[in-house]
Amino acid sequence: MKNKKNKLEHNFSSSQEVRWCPGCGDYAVLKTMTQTLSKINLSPENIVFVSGIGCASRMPYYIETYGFHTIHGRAPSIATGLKISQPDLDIWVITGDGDALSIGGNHLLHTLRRNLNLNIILFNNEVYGLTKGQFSPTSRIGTKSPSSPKGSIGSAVNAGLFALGAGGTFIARAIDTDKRGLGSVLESAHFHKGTSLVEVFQNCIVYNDKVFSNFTSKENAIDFQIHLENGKPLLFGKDNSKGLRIRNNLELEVVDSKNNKDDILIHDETNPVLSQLLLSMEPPEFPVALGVIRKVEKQIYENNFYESHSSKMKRKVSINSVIRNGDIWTIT
Amino acid sequence: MKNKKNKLEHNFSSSQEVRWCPGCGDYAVLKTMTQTLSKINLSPENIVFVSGIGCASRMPYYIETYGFHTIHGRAPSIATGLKISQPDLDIWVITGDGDALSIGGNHLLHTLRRNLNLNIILFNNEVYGLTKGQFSPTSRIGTKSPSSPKGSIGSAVNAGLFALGAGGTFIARAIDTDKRGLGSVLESAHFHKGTSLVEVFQNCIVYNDKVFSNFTSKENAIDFQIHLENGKPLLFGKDNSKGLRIRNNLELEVVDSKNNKDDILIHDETNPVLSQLLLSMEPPEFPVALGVIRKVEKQIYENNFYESHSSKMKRKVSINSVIRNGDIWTIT
Amino acid sequence: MNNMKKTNIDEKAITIRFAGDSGDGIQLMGAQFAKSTALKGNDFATFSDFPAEIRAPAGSEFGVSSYQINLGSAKIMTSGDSPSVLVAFNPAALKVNLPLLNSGAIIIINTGAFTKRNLAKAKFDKDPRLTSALSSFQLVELDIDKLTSESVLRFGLSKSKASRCKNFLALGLILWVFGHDIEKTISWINKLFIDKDTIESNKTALKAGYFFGETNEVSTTLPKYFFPPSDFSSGEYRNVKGSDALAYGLAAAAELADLPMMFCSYPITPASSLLHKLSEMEELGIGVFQAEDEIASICAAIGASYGGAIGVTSSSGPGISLKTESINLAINTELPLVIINSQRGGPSTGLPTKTEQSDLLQAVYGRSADAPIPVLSVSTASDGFDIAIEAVRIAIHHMTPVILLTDGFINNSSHPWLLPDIKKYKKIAINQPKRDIKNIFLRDKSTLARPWIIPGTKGGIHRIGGIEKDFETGNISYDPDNHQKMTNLRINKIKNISNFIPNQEVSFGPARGKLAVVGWGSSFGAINQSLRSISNKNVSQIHINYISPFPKNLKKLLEGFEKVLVPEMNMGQLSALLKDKLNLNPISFCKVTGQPFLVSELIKEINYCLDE
Amino acid sequence: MNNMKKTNIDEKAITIRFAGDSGDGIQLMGAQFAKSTALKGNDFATFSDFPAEIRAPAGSEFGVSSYQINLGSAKIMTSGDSPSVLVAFNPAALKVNLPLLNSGAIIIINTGAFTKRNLAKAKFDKDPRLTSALSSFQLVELDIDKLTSESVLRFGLSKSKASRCKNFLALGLILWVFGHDIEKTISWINKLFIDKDTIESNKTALKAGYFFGETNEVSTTLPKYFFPPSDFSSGEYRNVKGSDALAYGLAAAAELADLPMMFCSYPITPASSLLHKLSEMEELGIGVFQAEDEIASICAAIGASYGGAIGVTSSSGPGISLKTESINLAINTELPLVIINSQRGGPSTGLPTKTEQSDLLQAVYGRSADAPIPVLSVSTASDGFDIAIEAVRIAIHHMTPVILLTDGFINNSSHPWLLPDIKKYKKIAINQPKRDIKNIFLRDKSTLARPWIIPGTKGGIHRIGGIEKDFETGNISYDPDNHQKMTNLRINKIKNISNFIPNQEVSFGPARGKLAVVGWGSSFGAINQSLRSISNKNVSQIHINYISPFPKNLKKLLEGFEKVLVPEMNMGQLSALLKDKLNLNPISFCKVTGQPFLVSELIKEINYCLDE
Ligand SMILES: Cc1ncc(C[n+]2csc(CCOP(=O)(O)OP(=O)(O)O)c2C)c(N)n1
Ligand SMILES: Cc1ncc(C[n+]2csc(CCOP(=O)(O)OP(=O)(O)O)c2C)c(N)n1
Ligand code: SF4
Ligand code: SF4
Ligand SMILES: [Mg+2]
Ligand SMILES: [Mg+2]
Repeated sequence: MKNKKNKLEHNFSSSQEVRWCPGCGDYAVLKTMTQTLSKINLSPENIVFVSGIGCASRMPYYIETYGFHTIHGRAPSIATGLKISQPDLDIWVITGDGDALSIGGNHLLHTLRRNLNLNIILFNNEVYGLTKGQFSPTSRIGTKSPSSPKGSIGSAVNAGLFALGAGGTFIARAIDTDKRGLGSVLESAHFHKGTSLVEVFQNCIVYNDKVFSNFTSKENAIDFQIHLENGKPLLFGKDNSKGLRIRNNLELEVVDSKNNKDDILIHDETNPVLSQLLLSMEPPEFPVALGVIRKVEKQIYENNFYESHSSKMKRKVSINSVIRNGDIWTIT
Repeated sequence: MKNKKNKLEHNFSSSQEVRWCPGCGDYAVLKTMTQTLSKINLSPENIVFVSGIGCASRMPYYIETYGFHTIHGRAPSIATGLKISQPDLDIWVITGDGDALSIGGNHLLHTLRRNLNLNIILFNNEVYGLTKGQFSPTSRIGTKSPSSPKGSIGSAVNAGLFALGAGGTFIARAIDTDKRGLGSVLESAHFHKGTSLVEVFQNCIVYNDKVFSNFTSKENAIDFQIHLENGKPLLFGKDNSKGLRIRNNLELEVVDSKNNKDDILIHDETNPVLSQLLLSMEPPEFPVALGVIRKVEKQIYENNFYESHSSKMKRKVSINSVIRNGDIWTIT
Repeated sequence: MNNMKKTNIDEKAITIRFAGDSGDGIQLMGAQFAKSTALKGNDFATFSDFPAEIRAPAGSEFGVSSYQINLGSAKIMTSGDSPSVLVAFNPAALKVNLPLLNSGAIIIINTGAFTKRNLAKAKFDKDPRLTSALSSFQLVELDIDKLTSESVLRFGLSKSKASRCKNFLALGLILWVFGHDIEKTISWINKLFIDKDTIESNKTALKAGYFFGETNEVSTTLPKYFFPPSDFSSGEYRNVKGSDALAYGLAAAAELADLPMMFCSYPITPASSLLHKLSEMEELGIGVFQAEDEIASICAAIGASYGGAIGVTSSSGPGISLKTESINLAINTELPLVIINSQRGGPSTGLPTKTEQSDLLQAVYGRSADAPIPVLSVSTASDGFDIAIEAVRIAIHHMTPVILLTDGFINNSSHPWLLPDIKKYKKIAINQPKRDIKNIFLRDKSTLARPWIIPGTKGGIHRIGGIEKDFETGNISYDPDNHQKMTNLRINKIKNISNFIPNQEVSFGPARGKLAVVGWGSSFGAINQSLRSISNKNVSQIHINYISPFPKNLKKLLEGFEKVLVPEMNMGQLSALLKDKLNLNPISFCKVTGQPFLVSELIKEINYCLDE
Repeated sequence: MNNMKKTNIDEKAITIRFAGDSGDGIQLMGAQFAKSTALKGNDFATFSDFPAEIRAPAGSEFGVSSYQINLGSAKIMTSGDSPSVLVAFNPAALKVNLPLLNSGAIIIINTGAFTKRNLAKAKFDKDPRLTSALSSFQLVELDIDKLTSESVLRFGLSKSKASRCKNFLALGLILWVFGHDIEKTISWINKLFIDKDTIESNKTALKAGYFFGETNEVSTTLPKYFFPPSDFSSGEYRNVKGSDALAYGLAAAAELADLPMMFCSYPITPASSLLHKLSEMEELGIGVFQAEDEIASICAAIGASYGGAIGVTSSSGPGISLKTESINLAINTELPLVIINSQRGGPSTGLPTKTEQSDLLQAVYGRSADAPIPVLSVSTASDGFDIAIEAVRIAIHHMTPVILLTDGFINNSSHPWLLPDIKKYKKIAINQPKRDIKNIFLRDKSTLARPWIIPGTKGGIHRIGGIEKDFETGNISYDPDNHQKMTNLRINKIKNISNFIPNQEVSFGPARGKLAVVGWGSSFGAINQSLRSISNKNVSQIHINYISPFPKNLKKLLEGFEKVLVPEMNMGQLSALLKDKLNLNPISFCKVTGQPFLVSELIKEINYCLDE
């Protein structure tokens, strides 16, 4: 079994040299990605990785599928055109926090609202890696960087809340090095019918090392991560000793799970209020919500497109007859 | 008193001919806008109207203040630069659903998240008016238009929910012809410190007539509008006979207000869950929430900018000394 | 009303202009009159001139919408310099169009609209009928408003609804003036509207206008025009608008390549008409995607092309500018793509509804780095059909994005079109290998194009992107020599297209001579007409459709003339290219008013060049 | 190691290149060596060449980062064609740079890195030391790794941390080779780092390298170079990097105009260095806004200009392309704005870290409609100071956006800079009327500029926008004649700038002759050096900083030469302009490899032109 997996996985590693910094979180994501592809076991030629520009966006070069390394921020639009023209392809969009949420925010918004069946993997390292470390829209206020030597002054965008506001139908999160968590989220994203947005907390070892350590470090993991499962109570901490419940004022609070068993919320991927509350949680008050936060059904753009398209993109008449339709006259 | 107001209002009507279609909702908004400006009683030269492109975006021509009719979708960015360079100006951004949410979605997102002290008035007529009636991102699925003769296929964006996801600090709504509602919302927007987003439901009589009639028409107004006031219970309908309460599953429901007095929610402009629930309401199940839905305090971009700026944009040293600072040498 | 010629039958063509408020239905009326003219067998050309405002306040000067048609038994090349007949629905329409008219022109005014209020709105100090302003014209006063409301009285319509029939009443009258049959127009009305009352009232108004002409005293004040049928070559014809011909051409190209087409766009004047037309053409295997902006639209088109469909995108100045970065991605990844630019007055928002041909240098040079792209241009309304096919053919055959230039004038003008037979066109060969792919980037020797291997193809897995690629493997390469090689390749690939396009022909006149009048785009008709009028054996018209690369013989051809005159609706952009690319030294004749060239101003300039 | 010259003191200049992994600190080391060279009184010029990857896997060829410096007692115009000394930190650095070296060059290799693994990563089949690959060079083998780790042993650093000191060890050795004082470098290290251990270990490594040179047997295998001070004119000097000089120039312009400056940008290579530098210059009244994309950044700059500050935006190819539409808004609204383009290899993502000067035609022609804009260009690293001032001056004086072209090479190169005195510069006059505003759009007679009335000004209320405006009132106007008038105005306003800029000077050689070598941008040094080398009295260098409009005398000046040769790092873009604008017929010499011109290749081409 293990052997077989390894063999399959091999199919998805391209021959290109990987050009990330040693120690970059992108390596771990690449690994889990190829393993997930192997597990899903699709034919590589039916998979396309479309990416924008940034360190993360180099990923398509390293996976043995079709790949299109496009321009900054526009990968969702290119993927949209590709998906409409070839709806059966399995399309993954690889993007970064700058690529998706800075220059590309508008395309992300519209892709999410249209709900094409695409998987968007957003590598959030809270920095522009490729351009050498400037703050990004996900950088926390006060982030020092070459373009903000005294600290950035605009508050950060929360990728998940943004996606929620955009009408996203699948919102999930994982940590770069968390093979299991990331792997299962990638798999769910693949099987979700609609646009899946996966935010990966990815460590940029050169420009933003340990920026997520308040919940990813060994010491913090247990107390500041909550791994969601649909239909299961929202428990975390050592031996699941802590849980989340809702207060009267519609706010969340962390409580001792044993003494408040009945109050503990049950995860419901379809409830928008819960999605909002979970996506807003931040340490130290709360754990960070990981896994599939939201998953709902909505009309899928390319399905609507083909359903309403009278010829299903396959020509039914000749231009000869179309131009001869209507008020024509003949000179003899 | 009335006389005085009229006099003042006169100050804000420019000499330019108004060029909207007869019967367009924009006229009503213009009127309420100039009245509000008169009421606020600022000096016209300290007010700037910045707009994008679209029917609504012509408004700056018709108001006797400074005005900049820019390009499609970019008004928030131009207003941002203007606000940073002249933070004391009172800046209003005039935009449409296409201008703000189609081509300009990204700038709106980032303006909202940065929270500059600007007032953005979004004229939502669910259509591209100026380009002759194509569906827009706020058009409901199935909207027939010259570019969607069989009905549009992508689901609509909800301006308020989008703004909420973007971290907006002031989100309000009004109906074009509702002088009182619109006037008070415009005034609140002006006094809010931070980016105010006001969505105006505006009737395009030519391309999308009566698209909001399910809650704006005389018959529907009473049952399908709820006018919010902070700290007040969420009541609506004839004699406030109906109210909103929350169910266990974190969903809203409409109930008879007399028999459920204690359950009726109290409007809280600062509660994000409530904002989300109110913004999501749609007829026929729910009334449309009007007035100030959300209003919270957050750091203001230009304040942070000047606070952290060591010279407050007023040069303190000469370039002569700066270039002579460090490793220099003299040849004699 | 004074000394009136009863008929102009001795003339071979006449120009007539309808003008009224944006809401008066002038464009509709004009278009139907053009159709009717076509069915009558006369040649014609039309031009629409309307404001940027949707429905500007009634009666204002800037709200005037006009439709001009030049028709007759002669060969008609332009919509006419100056109208001999004006139908003015209100004072503003009169005011705005008065300066354009031929002296002696007939002006039919709707007296019902000549109220004090309307005169004020049109900024007439006095009623022009009471001044000398109209003294050199022949005024026909008709209360169209009243005639209309009376004619539809029995339908009990509201005043505003009744008034909306007035374009049909006027149309009826004009149909009578030109001796057209009204049956065709009646059946058109039957199809145009859904609401029964609207259909009936409009038909009634139409007939009222027609019979009013026939029976009333008008026949003594209005001339009648009877043009014998024009000399058309035999075949099937229809009236075609420029943007429609382009849409048909795109569909034809998809048929010739046997591929689906994805048209991805974002609305903008005057490009939207193409979007609208293609939105109705699903049966031809065309899909339309209205994106959130111009960048998304070109990117979606690139994505579609990557997926093996024909990606097409379309816009105007501001939107085309936004596509600049993405065009370079298509160049670098060598994907077929057609970018259609419906030029309009600029810069910036400029004059959205006015015409101009000033995006030529942007098309040829307007990208970062050495980024060559083929540029084609449409010359007449019907011409778009063939040029669209050529654009798609080059895009696919040479694996490159192609820019196709048209303009607001062409999109909104129309004329009779001899219907082509798609079966007579050469198929567009595609190179989408599906098996036995040995070398993914192996270029075709004659075109230098790479194969179009699309995702889903077994054995074809590869990666493309905007970074410089190795000539052999297609992998990322920062190698200096490779970059030079690829830069040369990109340039040579496009230059080489000149081996696949037709030689430049002479549109009118001899192949050598004293003066070549060289144009491109929508000035074709005006130039042609002016040379026909001058009919000097030393002057020829050379009109360029293939602008980048130029046809191989162009330099030689132009060197066969003593002088080269280049009239352009810009400040000299084709001239710049002729200097740069062919080392010629042309004389520039520029006009940037948002209005097409007049034949008269061209004749003047040509004569000046000849005399000099 | 074979027959080694002990010193090169008889030569007047030498080129040396440091090369290693992206993470080896090569750029830091090089920059400090340049500083030290400056303080020694020698002239120099530098060039950085690094990969697009941040820190590509250690040992790979594409991860090699290089720093080249040409220094000596002569006048140094370029960073040198081919290095005579290479310090290679690993096999990949050797592999990549070998083809560039002078025959006979000294190669110092870090033997510690010549492991099997690293040799494999560099794709050496065999250890090159064992083959003939290095036979024409002088090899100096040093285990820099080991020397470094031994020298910092006492700090108990981790292996990786210790290894990070090796650039300082190498720097120490090189300082010794060139007879520099190490004290300045030591005090620089003291300021560079915060962490005490890092400071101390690096200083220790530096000294170890220096003393190793002084005391060990190296002195027998390595030459020492002593250059007497170069012949500098008297004054204060500093070493300046191209992007820093530009930043200083912008600040100087703000000082001369006495206005705040808003620099609005979005990061992109190689433009970001300007963003970084200006982010540290608040004291000069400069504000920096990092926007969400390039469109927002230019729009914010336009907004700032509208508000009365100096708006500046900056980017490279892909980002500049995105600004196209907004530039036209600035043109139409006549707002001052400076757009800085740090050109890089393209098209599309292209070669982000390599240099090219191929955005010239885009700058001049790359917008929709007739949209003229002044274009200036920077020729050397320090030149940016003056050109930035000129760009701001023109923008404000003539109320227009201005494009300023620089490139990746200039931004990353450096040389000694004779410090200017801002007090000697002419102030930049602004026309921001605050009272008694009679006619809001009343143009200045000499510049045709409108006044810059900013919001907040009493009595100045008006509206601007992208729609065509009436010449007199500034209100929206669709009038045909007005559009022609405004189009002419826009063109004449920019043409007229030629009355305000200096005449074109001859940089080298006589004002008439056989051959003019005409360049622009970063090729200045290479062309100058080649003419100095050739020293033929019939050849002159004419280097153009004002590209649009051209200086008034340029045509005449160039017509004084029999031939005009235009070397460019593009496919002939200045040539195209000389043909179009001046009707000249230049010879193009093009190179598009992402690498600057070599003096040798220019000499060859110039001689070829002379012989022909
Ligand atoms: C149009 C354009 N603007 C700017 C750039 C420069 N650029 C390349 S990647 C990048 C940001 C990368 O940040 P992110 O998306 O977070 O990716 P990361 O490198 O952090 O993985 C920028 C600004 C570009 N390539 N193209
Ligand atoms: C870059 C660019 N793209 C497209 C257009 C064409 N355009 C003008 S307004 C508009 C949409 C207007 O819709 P909206 O913002 O909803 O305003 P409305 O007219 O409905 O008030 C479009 C697509 C343009 N002017 N510029
Ligand atoms: S810069 Fe950061 S994100 Fe980019 S490759 Fe290096 S470590 Fe990874
Ligand atoms: S088109 Fe619609 S939105 Fe535009 S002016 Fe007319 S009625 Fe108003
Ligand atoms: Mg990032
Ligand atoms: Mg709208």
